[in-house]
Amino acid sequence: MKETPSQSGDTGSSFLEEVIQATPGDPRLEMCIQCGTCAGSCPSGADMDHTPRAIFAMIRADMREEVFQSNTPWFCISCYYCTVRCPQEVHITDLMYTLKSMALRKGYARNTAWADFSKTFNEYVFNYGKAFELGLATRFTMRHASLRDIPGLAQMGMGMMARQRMSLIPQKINGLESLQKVLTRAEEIEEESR
Amino acid sequence: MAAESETKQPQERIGVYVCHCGSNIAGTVDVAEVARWAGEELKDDGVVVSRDYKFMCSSLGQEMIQKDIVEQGLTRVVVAACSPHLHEATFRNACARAGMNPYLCELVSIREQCSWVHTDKAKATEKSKAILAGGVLRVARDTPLEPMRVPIHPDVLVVGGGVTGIQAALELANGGKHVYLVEKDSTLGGHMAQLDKTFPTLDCSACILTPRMVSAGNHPNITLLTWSEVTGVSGYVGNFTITIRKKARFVREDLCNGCGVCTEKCPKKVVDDGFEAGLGYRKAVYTAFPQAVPKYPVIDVENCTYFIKGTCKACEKFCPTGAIDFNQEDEILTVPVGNIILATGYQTFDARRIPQYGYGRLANVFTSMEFERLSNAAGPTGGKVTLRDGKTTPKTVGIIHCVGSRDKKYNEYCSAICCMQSLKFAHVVKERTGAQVYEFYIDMRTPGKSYDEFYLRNLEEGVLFVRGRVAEVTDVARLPGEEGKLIIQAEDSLIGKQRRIPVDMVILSTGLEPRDDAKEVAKLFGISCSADGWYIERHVKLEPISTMTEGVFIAGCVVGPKDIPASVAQGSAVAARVYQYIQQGEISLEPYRATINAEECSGCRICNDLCPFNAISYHEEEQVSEVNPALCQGCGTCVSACPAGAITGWGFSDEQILAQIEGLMAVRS
Amino acid sequence: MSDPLDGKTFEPVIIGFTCNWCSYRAADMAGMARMKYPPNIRLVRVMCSGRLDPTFIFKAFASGADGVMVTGCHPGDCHYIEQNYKLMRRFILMQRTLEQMGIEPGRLKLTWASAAEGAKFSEEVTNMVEEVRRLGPLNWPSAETMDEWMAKEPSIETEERP
Amino acid sequence: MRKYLFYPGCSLERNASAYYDSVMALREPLGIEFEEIEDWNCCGATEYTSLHRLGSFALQGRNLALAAKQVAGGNNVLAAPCSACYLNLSKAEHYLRGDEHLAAQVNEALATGGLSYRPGTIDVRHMLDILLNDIGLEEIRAKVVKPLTGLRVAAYYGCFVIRPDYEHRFSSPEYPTVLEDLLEVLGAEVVEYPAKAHCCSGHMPSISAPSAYELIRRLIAMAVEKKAHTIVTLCPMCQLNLDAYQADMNRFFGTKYRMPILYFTQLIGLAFGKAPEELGFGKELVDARPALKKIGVKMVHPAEETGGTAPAAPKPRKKEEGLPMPKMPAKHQNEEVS
Repeated sequence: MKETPSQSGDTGSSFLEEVIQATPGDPRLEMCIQCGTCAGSCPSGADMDHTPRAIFAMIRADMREEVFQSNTPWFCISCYYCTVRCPQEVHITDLMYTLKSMALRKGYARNTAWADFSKTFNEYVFNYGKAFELGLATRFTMRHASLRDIPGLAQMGMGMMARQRMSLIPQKINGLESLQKVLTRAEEIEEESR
Repeated sequence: MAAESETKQPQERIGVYVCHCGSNIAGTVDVAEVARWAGEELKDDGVVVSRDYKFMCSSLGQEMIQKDIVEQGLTRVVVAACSPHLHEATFRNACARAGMNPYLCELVSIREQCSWVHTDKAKATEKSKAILAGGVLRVARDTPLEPMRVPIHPDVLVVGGGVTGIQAALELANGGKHVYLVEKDSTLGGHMAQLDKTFPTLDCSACILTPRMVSAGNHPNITLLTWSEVTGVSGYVGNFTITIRKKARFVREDLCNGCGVCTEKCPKKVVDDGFEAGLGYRKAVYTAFPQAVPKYPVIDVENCTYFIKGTCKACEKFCPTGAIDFNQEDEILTVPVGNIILATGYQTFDARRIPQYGYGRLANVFTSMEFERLSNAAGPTGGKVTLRDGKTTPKTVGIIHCVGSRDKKYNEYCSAICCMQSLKFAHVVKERTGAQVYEFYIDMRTPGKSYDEFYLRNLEEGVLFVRGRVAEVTDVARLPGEEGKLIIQAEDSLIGKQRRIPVDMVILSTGLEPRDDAKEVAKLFGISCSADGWYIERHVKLEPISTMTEGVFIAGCVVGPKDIPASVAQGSAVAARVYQYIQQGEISLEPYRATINAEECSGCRICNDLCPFNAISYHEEEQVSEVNPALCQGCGTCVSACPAGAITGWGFSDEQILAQIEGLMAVRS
Repeated sequence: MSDPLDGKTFEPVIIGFTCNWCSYRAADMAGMARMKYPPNIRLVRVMCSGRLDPTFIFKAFASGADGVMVTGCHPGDCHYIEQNYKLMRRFILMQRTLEQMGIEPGRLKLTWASAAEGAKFSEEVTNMVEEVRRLGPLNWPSAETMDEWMAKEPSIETEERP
Repeated sequence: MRKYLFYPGCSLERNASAYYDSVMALREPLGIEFEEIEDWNCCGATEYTSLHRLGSFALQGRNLALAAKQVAGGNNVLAAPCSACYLNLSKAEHYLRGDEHLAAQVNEALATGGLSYRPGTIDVRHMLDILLNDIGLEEIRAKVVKPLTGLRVAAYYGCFVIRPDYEHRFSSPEYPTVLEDLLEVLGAEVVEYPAKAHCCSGHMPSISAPSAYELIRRLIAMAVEKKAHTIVTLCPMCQLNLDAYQADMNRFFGTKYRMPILYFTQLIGLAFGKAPEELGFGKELVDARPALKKIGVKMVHPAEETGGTAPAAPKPRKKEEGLPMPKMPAKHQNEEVS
C-alpha cells in the first residue's frame, strides 16, 4: 500500500497523511523536495495566493486552516504541466483535486464562484447524466458574472445557439436512475472509508 | 536436534560467537537467547562454547575467540554477525592467529539479512537461530584449505587518459612500474582539457593539466596508446592478457613531427562535436587541440574528401616528412598485465532531453561544456563570451542548476559539480562581460575546500540567486521588456512567487552521467554497474577504488560524479593499491576451486563444455577430465553438473551446502 | 518441529539461494538500506547460481521448506560470464520435475538481482512469501518417492549438452 | 474495415458538433466503423473528478462497464475524440488497473446499478492516436486529393492528450511533433508554434475570466505572430475557449484578433476532398472563411460576421549565423520561420 509519513519517518504530519490517503494511487507527496518546478510551470500560478509548492510545505506544517482557505487548488486548470515536470513525480494535479474535495467537505470554499461552478456542473451530471452548457452558463453566470461581463457572454451564447452549438433543453440519459444509485453508493463508500 | 546427514563428520569442537553489533543486531534480535540456545540445542552438533558479545570484530572480541581456540581446543568457529563481505577475513585471520586453519571459520549474517530487514523481535530471533544452526552444521563439514598464491605480473593497464588515468599512470611509472595507458580518443586530457578555469581557485585548466599530459606522453615507463581501445580481456588477477586495437591514424607516428601543415592545408572543415563540444570547427585531418599529446594528427575517415571521393590528398602533398599513409590499417596488440585500472570517466547529460529548456531550439541556450569552450581563450571565440551569433555580448545571463540531475525522469543523483561549475560560470561571465547574472538553484551545495567561500565571493560580485528549479525557458514574449529575449520562468520559492526573468543567454549546468558504453566496458572487464550505471566499489567507504573482481580497479568519475581534486586523489589511491600488489610479487586467492576425482570420473565430458574459462581438459589416454586450478574461477557449475558426483567444489561442497540447508530448516515455530 | 498451522496464520519458510556476486550483495544492500521484508526467508550463499545442484532444492523441500527461491546475476551480467544461463536451462527442468511430483510451480521461483537491486530483492521476497502463504504448507511426497526422483536426477544433466 | 467502440461525450453532441461531423465524415474514406456506447453518461470533465474521488471513478466506471458489454471479437478499443473524455476514461482505466482496492470499491458502487467492470477490459484511445498509429500517415497521405497547400497552420495540442499520457502513447508531454507530421502530410504549411502544448485556460473563463483571457490571448497572439491562418486543435474545450471567448478576450484587451480555430479532423476532411459543410465548417464563431480562401475553398457562412484582419505580426527571426547550432535529432524543433 502507499507509504505514509509515519512509516517513512517523515514529519509525521497527520494532515500530510490524510491528504495522501485521500488521493488515488500513490501521489508521492512525501517526496516533494520543494524545488518549485510546479509553481514555475503553473499557467495560473500568478493568481494563486499560495504556490503549489508552498501549499505542500503548509500541508507538512499541518496548516489546515490556511490550506483550505487558499484559492490555490481552485485555480488549478488541470494542465498537468506540474505533474509531468515534477522531478519527484509527485501527482500534483491529483493532489489539487484532493484538496478541493477536502475543503468542501470541511465546509470551506462554499458559495465561491470557483466551487460553485464545479458544483453546478456536477448537479447537471447527477440530474441528467450529461452536461448542459446553457443551463450551466445561465445559472452560473447569473449568480456570479459581473454585469460588465454579461452582455459579452450573452452575445457569445447567442452566437453559439445560432450555430446549434448549444441545446435549449438538457438531455437525460435512459439509465439515469441506475447512474444516480451508482454515484450515491460511491459517495457512501467514500464516507465509510473515511 | 542433531544432523542426520549421510556424511556425518567425526565430532568437532565448535565455538559459537553471537555479535550485538551495538544495537544494530541486539536491537532486533535477542542475541543472549540465540547464544544460550546454540549452547544447549546445538550440543550434539559439536558446539562446546557459545557466547554473545557487544562487538565481536573489536580486538577484545577477536581475542575472546582466539583464547577459546587455545584453551577450549576449538576445531571450528562460527561467528553470527554481519555480512561475510565485511568481516569474513577479519575472523578467519583471528582464527589463523590462534593456529586454526582459517577456512574452518564461518561468518553467518544476522545483521544485513536479519536484524536490519526485520522488525518482529521474536521472529528475527528465531531466524537468527536458524541461520546460526545452518552455519554450525556447515562448519562441521568444512575442510582445511590453503589460499592459492599466484604471481603478479608487474605491468599495469590503465584505461582512460583523463586526469584520473594520467595521475594513476604517472604515480606507477614514477615508482618504476611499466604502464600501458590506453585512451580511445586521439589525445590525452579527457574532459579536463576542455575546461577553461577550474573552481574555486580559477587557475587555468590547461595550464595545470598539459604538463602532466606531456610527462605521461614521454615517460620511459609509460606505453601511451591513444586512438586505441581494449577489445579483449582474459586471464585473472596477476595474470591478465589484454587485446588492444590501435586504430589507424593514417598518419605515421614514426615520421610525423607534428608541424600541422596537413591540418592547415586540409580543405574540409567540419563542426567539432568532440573537443569543441559542437561549438567550433576542425579540419578532416586534425589534432584535437594545440597541446594535444601525442602531437600526431588523425584523419577523420567519415569527413575526409579522399576517403569519400578518392581525390584530394592535400595533406599528403604538403606533408614535409611524408607521414600521411592512407593505407594504414588498425593494429592489434596483446599485452600481459597483472592489474587493471579503469578511469574511463563520464559523459555530460544531453540537454536536448529536456525540451522545455529549449536547448537546440533556442539559439542562445548553451550547455556547460559549450560555455567552457566559449569562455576558453583557445576556444572558437578566443575567450570572448558572446551569443550564438559570435558577436553580441550578453547583458543578462541566466544559469540553471541541476539540468538532468536530481530528477526521477533523468538521473536521480546529484551530479556533485554543478553548483560549483555554475558559480564559476557566473564569475567568469561577470568578469568578462559585466553582465547581470542570475543563478537558479534548488539547493546550493558547496562541500569542498574553500568552495563555500567561492559562493560568498559570487554574492559579493553581485550575482543574483533565485531559489527555484526553472520550469521553462521560452522566447514567447508576454510582458513588456520580454521581446527578443529568452524568458526564464521559475518560482522564486523564497518569496513564493512565480517570476519571469528575461535574459540574453542561458547556460544549462548539465549533470554528469555514465558513458553510453559503460555497461559494455564493465562486462568486458567483469565488473558490475549500479542502477545508475556507475561502477560499483567493493565497499562504498572502505574500498572505494577496488571492485569485486580481483585485479580490476576503478577511479575517478567512472565510480560516480567527482570534481578534479577527488578524481586526482583516487588516481593516486588506486596507484598505491596496485603498487602494493606488485610489490608483494604474488597474491593469495580464495582457494575456492574444483577438482575432479579421477577414480569417480566417468569421462562423460559434460563438464568440459560447461566451463567458460576452459579450465577443464580431457585426457584421452586416461579417459578422464581434469581441472586446471590456475584457470578455474570456482563458480562450481561443473560440480553440480557432474552426473557421477566426481567433482568437489572446495569451500562450497555438496556436504557443506546440504548440511547448511538442514540447519536452516531445523528451527521453526 | 511443531505443526506449522497450530491456530495462527501459516508462516512459510523459504530457502533462498544467492550467488556471491550479485544477489547476495543485493540482500546486503537491502540490509544496509534497512528495507523491510518478511523474516520467512533463509539464505544460502553459493559462489554462482550455476553451482545450484537440483539436490539442494529437493533437500530444502525434504527438510520442510515450503518454497525455494533461486537468485543470481542478471543474464549477461554473470561474474563467471555465462553460468547463470546454465542455471536457467537447469531450472526449467527442475521446475518440470517438481511439477511431476505434484509440487505447485509457485513454490520454486527464479529471480535475478544485481548487486545494486536491494529494493528488487526485498520486493521479490515479499511477493514470494505472500504467494507461498496462499499456497499453504507443502505436503511433500513420501521419502521413497523423493529417493526415486533423487535417483533420476542425473538424467536432468544430460540435457546440459549443447 | 476497422471497428471501434465510440464515446462522443457531451461536447461533441453540441458545442463541438463540428468535431463530430468531421470525425464521422472520415469513416468512409478511411474505412472506419464506430459503434457508439449505449446510453453513455458525461465523463465529468474536470469538475466531477476534482470534487468526487470515488464518484468520478464510478462515473467513468459506468461508461467503461457499458463499453465492456459491447466488446465483440476482441475489439476493445474505445475511441474518444474529446480530450477531456479521453483523459478521464483512460485515467480511470489506469488507476483501476493499478489499485485492486479502488477497483473493488468502484465495482461495489456499480453493482447498485447492476453493472460491473474488470479493469483492463477496455483500451481507451484518442482520435489522434488512432489516426496516427492505427491508420498511419502513409494511408492518410494516399487519401489526400486536395492538398492544403498555402494554408499556414499552428498545430495546437492543449493538455489532456499529451499530459499526463498515462499509457505513453505520445512522443513528448512538452514539445510533441506528431500533429505537425500529420498536417504536413495534408500539404499544409506548419508554422513553429512554441505555445503548442500550453493551456487553453480550461474552465477558467467561468471561474476567473481575466486569468482565462490572458491565457487565451497568449495562444492567439503567438499564432498571429507566426503568421498562421488558423489554429488547429484536437479538443472541444480548447476550441470553445479559443473560438467562443476570442471576442471577449479582444474586448478585454482591446485587441482585434480574428484567429479561426479548427479541428484537425476538419482539415483532414478538406484534404480528402470533402465539402466544408459536411465537415461542420461554419459552426465556428470566428469566421474560418479567410483561412479557407487560402486553399480556394468557398463556403456560405450561416451567421453573418464582419471579418477584420489580424494586426501585422513582428518580423520573424532570421536564420542564426556565427557559432554552429547543436544538432537536433527530431524535425520541427530546429526550424526557424523565415
